[in-house]
Amino acid sequence: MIFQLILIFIMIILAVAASLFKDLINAVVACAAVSLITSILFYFLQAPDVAMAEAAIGAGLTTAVFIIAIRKTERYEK
Amino acid sequence: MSGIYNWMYYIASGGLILIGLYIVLVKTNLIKIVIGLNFIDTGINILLICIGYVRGRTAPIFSRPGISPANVVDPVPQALVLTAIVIGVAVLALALSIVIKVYQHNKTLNVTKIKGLKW
Amino acid sequence: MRRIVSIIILIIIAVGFIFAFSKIPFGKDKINVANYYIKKGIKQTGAVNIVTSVVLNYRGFDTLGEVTVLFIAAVGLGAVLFVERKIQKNMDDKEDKTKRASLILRTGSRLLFPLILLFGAYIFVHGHLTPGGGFQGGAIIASGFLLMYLAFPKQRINKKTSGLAESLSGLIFVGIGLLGLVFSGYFLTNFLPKGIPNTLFSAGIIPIIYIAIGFKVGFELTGIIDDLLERSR
Amino acid sequence: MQLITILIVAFLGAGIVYLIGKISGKARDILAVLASLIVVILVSLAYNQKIYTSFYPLPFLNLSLTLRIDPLSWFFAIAVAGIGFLSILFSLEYMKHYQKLDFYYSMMLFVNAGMLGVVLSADFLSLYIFWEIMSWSTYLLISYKGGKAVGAGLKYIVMSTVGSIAMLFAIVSLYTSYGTLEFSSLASLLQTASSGYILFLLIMFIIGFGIKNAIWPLHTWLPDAHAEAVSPFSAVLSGILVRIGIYGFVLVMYSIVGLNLLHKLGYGLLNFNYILCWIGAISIIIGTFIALLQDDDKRLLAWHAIGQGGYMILGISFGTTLGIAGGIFHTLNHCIYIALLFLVTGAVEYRTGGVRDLNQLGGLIKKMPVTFIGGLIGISGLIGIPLTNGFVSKWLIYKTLIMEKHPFLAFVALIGTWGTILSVYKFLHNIFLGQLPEKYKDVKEVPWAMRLPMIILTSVIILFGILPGIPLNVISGIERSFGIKPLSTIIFGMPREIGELNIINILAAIVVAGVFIYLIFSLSTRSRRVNQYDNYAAGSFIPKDKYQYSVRFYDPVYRIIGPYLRDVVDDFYYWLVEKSKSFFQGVRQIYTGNVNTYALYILLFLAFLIITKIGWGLW
Amino acid sequence: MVNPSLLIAVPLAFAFSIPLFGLVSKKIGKYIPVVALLINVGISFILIPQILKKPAVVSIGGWSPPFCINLVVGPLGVFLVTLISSIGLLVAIYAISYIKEEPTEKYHMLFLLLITGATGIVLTGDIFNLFVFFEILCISSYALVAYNKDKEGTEAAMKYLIQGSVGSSFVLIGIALLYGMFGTLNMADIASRVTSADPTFLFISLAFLITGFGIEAAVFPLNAWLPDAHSSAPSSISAILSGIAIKTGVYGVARMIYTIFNADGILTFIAFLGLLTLLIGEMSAFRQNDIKRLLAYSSIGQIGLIVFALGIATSLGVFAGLFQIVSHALAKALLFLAAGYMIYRVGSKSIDSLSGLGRKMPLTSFAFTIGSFSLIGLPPFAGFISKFSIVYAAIQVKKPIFLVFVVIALIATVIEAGYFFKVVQNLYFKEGKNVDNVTETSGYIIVPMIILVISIIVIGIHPQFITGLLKGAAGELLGRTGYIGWVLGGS
Repeated sequence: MIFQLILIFIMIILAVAASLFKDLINAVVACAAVSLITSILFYFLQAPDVAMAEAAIGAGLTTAVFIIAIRKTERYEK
Repeated sequence: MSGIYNWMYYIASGGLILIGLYIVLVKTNLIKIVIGLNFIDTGINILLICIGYVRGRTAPIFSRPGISPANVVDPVPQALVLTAIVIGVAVLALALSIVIKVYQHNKTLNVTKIKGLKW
Repeated sequence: MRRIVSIIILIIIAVGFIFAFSKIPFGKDKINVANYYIKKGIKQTGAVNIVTSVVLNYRGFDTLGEVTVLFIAAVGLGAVLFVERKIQKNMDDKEDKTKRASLILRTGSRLLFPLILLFGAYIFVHGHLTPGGGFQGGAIIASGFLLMYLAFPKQRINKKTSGLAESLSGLIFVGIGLLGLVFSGYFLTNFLPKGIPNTLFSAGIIPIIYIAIGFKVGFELTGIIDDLLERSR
Repeated sequence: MQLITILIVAFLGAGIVYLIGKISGKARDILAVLASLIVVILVSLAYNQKIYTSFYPLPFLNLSLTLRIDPLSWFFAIAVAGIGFLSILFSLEYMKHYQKLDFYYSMMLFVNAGMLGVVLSADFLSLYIFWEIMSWSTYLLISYKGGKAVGAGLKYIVMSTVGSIAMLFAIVSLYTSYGTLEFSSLASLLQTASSGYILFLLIMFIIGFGIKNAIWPLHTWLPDAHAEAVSPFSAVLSGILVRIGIYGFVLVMYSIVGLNLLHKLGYGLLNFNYILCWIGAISIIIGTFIALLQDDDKRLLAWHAIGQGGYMILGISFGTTLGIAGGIFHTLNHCIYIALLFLVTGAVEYRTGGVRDLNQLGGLIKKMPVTFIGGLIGISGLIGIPLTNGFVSKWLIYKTLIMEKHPFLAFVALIGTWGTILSVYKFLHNIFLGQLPEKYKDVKEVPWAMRLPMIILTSVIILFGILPGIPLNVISGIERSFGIKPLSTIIFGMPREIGELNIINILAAIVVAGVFIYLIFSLSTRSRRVNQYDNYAAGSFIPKDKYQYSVRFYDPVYRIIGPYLRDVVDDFYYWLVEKSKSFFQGVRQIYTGNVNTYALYILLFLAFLIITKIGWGLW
Repeated sequence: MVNPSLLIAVPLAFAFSIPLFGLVSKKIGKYIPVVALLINVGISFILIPQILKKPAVVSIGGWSPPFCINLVVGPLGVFLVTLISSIGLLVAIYAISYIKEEPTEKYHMLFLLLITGATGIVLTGDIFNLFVFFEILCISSYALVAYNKDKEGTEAAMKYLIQGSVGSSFVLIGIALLYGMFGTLNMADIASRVTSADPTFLFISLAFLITGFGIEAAVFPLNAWLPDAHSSAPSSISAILSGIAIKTGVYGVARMIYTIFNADGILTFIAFLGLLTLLIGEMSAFRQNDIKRLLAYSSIGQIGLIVFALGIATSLGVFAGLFQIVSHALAKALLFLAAGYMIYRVGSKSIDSLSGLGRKMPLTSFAFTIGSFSLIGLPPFAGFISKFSIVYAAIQVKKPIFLVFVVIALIATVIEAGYFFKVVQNLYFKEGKNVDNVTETSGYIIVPMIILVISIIVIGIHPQFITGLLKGAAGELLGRTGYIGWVLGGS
């Protein structure tokens, strides 16, 4: 229980951090971390299918797509 | 203390949704806004899953013997979330491609400067 | 100013959330319709993973829609980022030819790539038995390709073949649905024999559809990454 | 069946003419004339019949579209058909140089068909439908010439739309209250209605019909539209289309609401009739005196159309036998002479190359004698000189005013007539009399296809002036159908018991007066004809073309009354439009182009819904 | 009996197979949507008489309704499907030669999928399935708005996407809340249990759903995407978005309010919102000089009128609103198609540059004129019947507030008349500056416009063609117990 609470706390912190980072790559990494924690939470909530999907799609591919997009545009929020 | 345990997942999902909305409302960078949309999606997914969760039960997979049907969580939200995740990534990919195009045309990602269409 | 207004609005919405969530107690048994799936799922569909049977059978129509959404995203992305072939070629020529990934990455990914593909295939073939399924397997396959792109930036998949595979697997999905309509009068009916639960060849149309979805998702996600990498410079 | 045939011929004619025009111009012209002629014949065949048909059910609204013919509608139908036919005949030559003729003819027929539909319909829904068809086809025809006409057309259609929605509102409220829209059933059902409701209905209908009829505060579209439309259509527009508004007034006030209810509305000086007749009086004054200031001949006539409309309102607003007869008869007369006058200006335009400025014309009397006669008789009718039809109707109206003890209104009407005389004399003089400008030396009379309609209209004016019993007989039929004591008529006017009017007497008086005048002229010394240039002009040479003594005809009068006679209402409308334009511009600013703001709108909406529920307990 | 699930399966199969046909010949692709939608139109016309006799509930997968996704084909569904596939067919014909920008194959796929999404929305009886089809519709329209790949198109698509995604997220939140409360996703099942729940909770979920669908429906504070998207998309897509897509949003809102929640209290507010939308739309359109943006704002206005009529919530009011849906779909599709080709020929979107086209492109201008007359509500066109019915319905409820509303709505009509008449005058009665080389369209472009013109006139003159269907549809929206009975009665 405490473990989950800590995870949720970290997740919220990461999400807030993602909104504050000026470097978009950092923001995206924070976003990926949020996804990863979500995936773990899904596992705790007895949803292994969803956890797998979130890990593969949310944390993996989404991040890749974000990073490609940032490479094509600009890295720093102005 | 049990109050926090009952509410922590709701706080997680609601918090993610609200942070996402805040990003959409306030941040001017397009990629940030897309990140915000992604947060909203994630928040809703958590919401759906914890709606289906029943304390003390296991995943609805009967591959091992000894799992009684009365002892599993709701499978429907999990199915819905699978769908929602895929839809989310689809929207996200499309959004980023459009963002790339917008950047090519405007040379900026700042939405306050992309105002070719107004009134 | 905008910040303050936004925060006030968000607080109001948060209050709304609290009101709404307080009526849905966490962790209590609220299962209603799903009881039917849990109790009768294995008998009716032959899949021991109830989530899979819900995804592909009871709510198969949603999944068809979901596959369509992904398809639209892939197609739309291709349409938005489309560049005429001539211009494309010029861009490719201008690009730095010497760009290469490190040796370790190259060797490692050569080694890993087949394994990842195999893992993905395993996931979607066993979708009705274990956690996982077409989407997860497809995503894993796509991440394998992503790895290859990182290792070998110059190599590309054959767009034509992948496009054909996408549309063929989509057609298989719809086609199976239509076959169900022909055989039993309902679209997307599980018309094949259900087999013995908990074996690979069971659950009627579920594995077939999941394989189709696996291919489709895999190729579509790969295509999306490919389009993003290639088309838009 | 007969009525449906009329409408089918009218509408199909319009459609077919357009299609035929794509193949051959000649065939189109013939067909257009033919179609309008057939309509005239069909309508005249329906004389003195009483028909009521329901021709199109609308079950989802529990309604059916119906047509009827009774004296009132026949009276207006024949006017519509006749004027329509004559103006199409006139157009054959006049329009030759214009383009898009297929469109023109088709729309002319369409307008006619729409007007016929309005006057023949027996329920308000069909009336409204045909009314709208008439409005939009009119709008297309007004804007037909392009240039300034575009603005005129827009002004017309916007005001017309305002009128239509007022009418629609009244119609729908009638329907919800009584479940029917047929005139006859409404007439009986409305007898039990409260007078407040009746007043509301009347006001709505007066806005609706009054905008068409151009009564005073709603008149501003008319001068522009009349001036900018092509002349044959101006004849239709001013002659009959505008007067469909009078039809509406008469229909609503006497056929449906009825006299009994009408007299109950209001108290003392705020009586409904009284207010209406003052609106009429204001229209007279404003119309005729602004006409005096005009230099554009069509615009001058247009202002007269407003002024004469005031006379009609004045006539019908009293609801006495004489008054209604005078108002309706004046409508007919006005329709004849104003159409004639517009055709005359059309003829002049045709020969002079589109000149409408009165300061540049003059002396065309010898070149265009037929047109001159038309103009002369036309303005005589407009003034109301004895032996023309206008005399009879104006006489009826004056008589009403005096008999109803409204000397002040009578005085206003008289002043209006003075203004009319002054301004139309300017019209006649500046076009036909005086000095012929050099550039019009080669002007010829217009071709026969244009002469014929003018001749017909001229003779009708004289005919009705000498034998007013013919139309008055029909009008007394109309009054009988309203349930008012009908006007008793003889062929030369009216018998003694109502108020004697006998054209024979007047004729005799005129003959005597004519003899006197002749004697005076022949006995006095003869004046000598002098060449214009054969005179003394302070020793300076008179340039040939510069000197036009009719230029700025009433300049002293201008200087006196000009400043007071601005069209304040029009200014007010323009101010309103400008203000609303800038307001609309402001409203548009909410679409700022910033996507954050847009998202804020969305969340504001959501937050609004939530807070009203949680915080307020609404819904 | 044709199985209604074909209505979704057929276009989906055709859309998936376009790349396969592309192997045979590149040119086949553009005819595929026409074929698919022709089949759909055929099916829906076959269905109409059957459905009017007895509504059909078709389950997907073969289980009885609350346990699986089912299509509910009532009068409303079949009416909207017919409308969607007919308009879609006409626009598909138009697009055959209108779309020249590469990659056309992808355009036709996306187009067909958009139509499929709209069809699915109006047919499905499951709320999450509704969301999925809603996403199909939205995502394909995002991609299609950006299809031209120019500055405006991508910018509009970006704005549309952000607002649309927020909207779909809200829909999903609403669905999640509903599932949490009732444990079912079947709309009829939810509707039958809705009285047992806490009203505040219900209202919050309704608020999320209304906001979400309202974004697609372009109700006033939620419609900022619409002018951008409609004016920057390729004209065929503008026609579809304006003719069909926003109507499905309206359908969503109406379904939520009437059938699921039975929220009578909010209806007056909805009518007020409609009125506000109408006013804002017409006012913003008034000073536009960009023809497509003008049409887009006018769409907002018309949607306001539809929502207003639906908010009246008498059977006549709903009937009038549905009639307005038909007349607006026909007229606005026609206007966008006509304007699209004029823009293509002239090369500019400003209204001034269209002057004088009446001579050069007589048929197109004629079509435009008929469309705008119908939109203003002049007889004898379809728009007249709908406007008359709306005014009638609003006055008939005999509430003073609706009298005020209807007066304001009529004033907005005057504004609309003002700017449309101005455009028509521009086409016919003004001298064009550089339109000498412009020629009339032909073939695939003109056919759909002519069909639309004819149907506007025919429906205007003989509304009985559709009134029966519309009465049934209005009955379905208002009679929620009937709807619940169709779906759950058999179980």
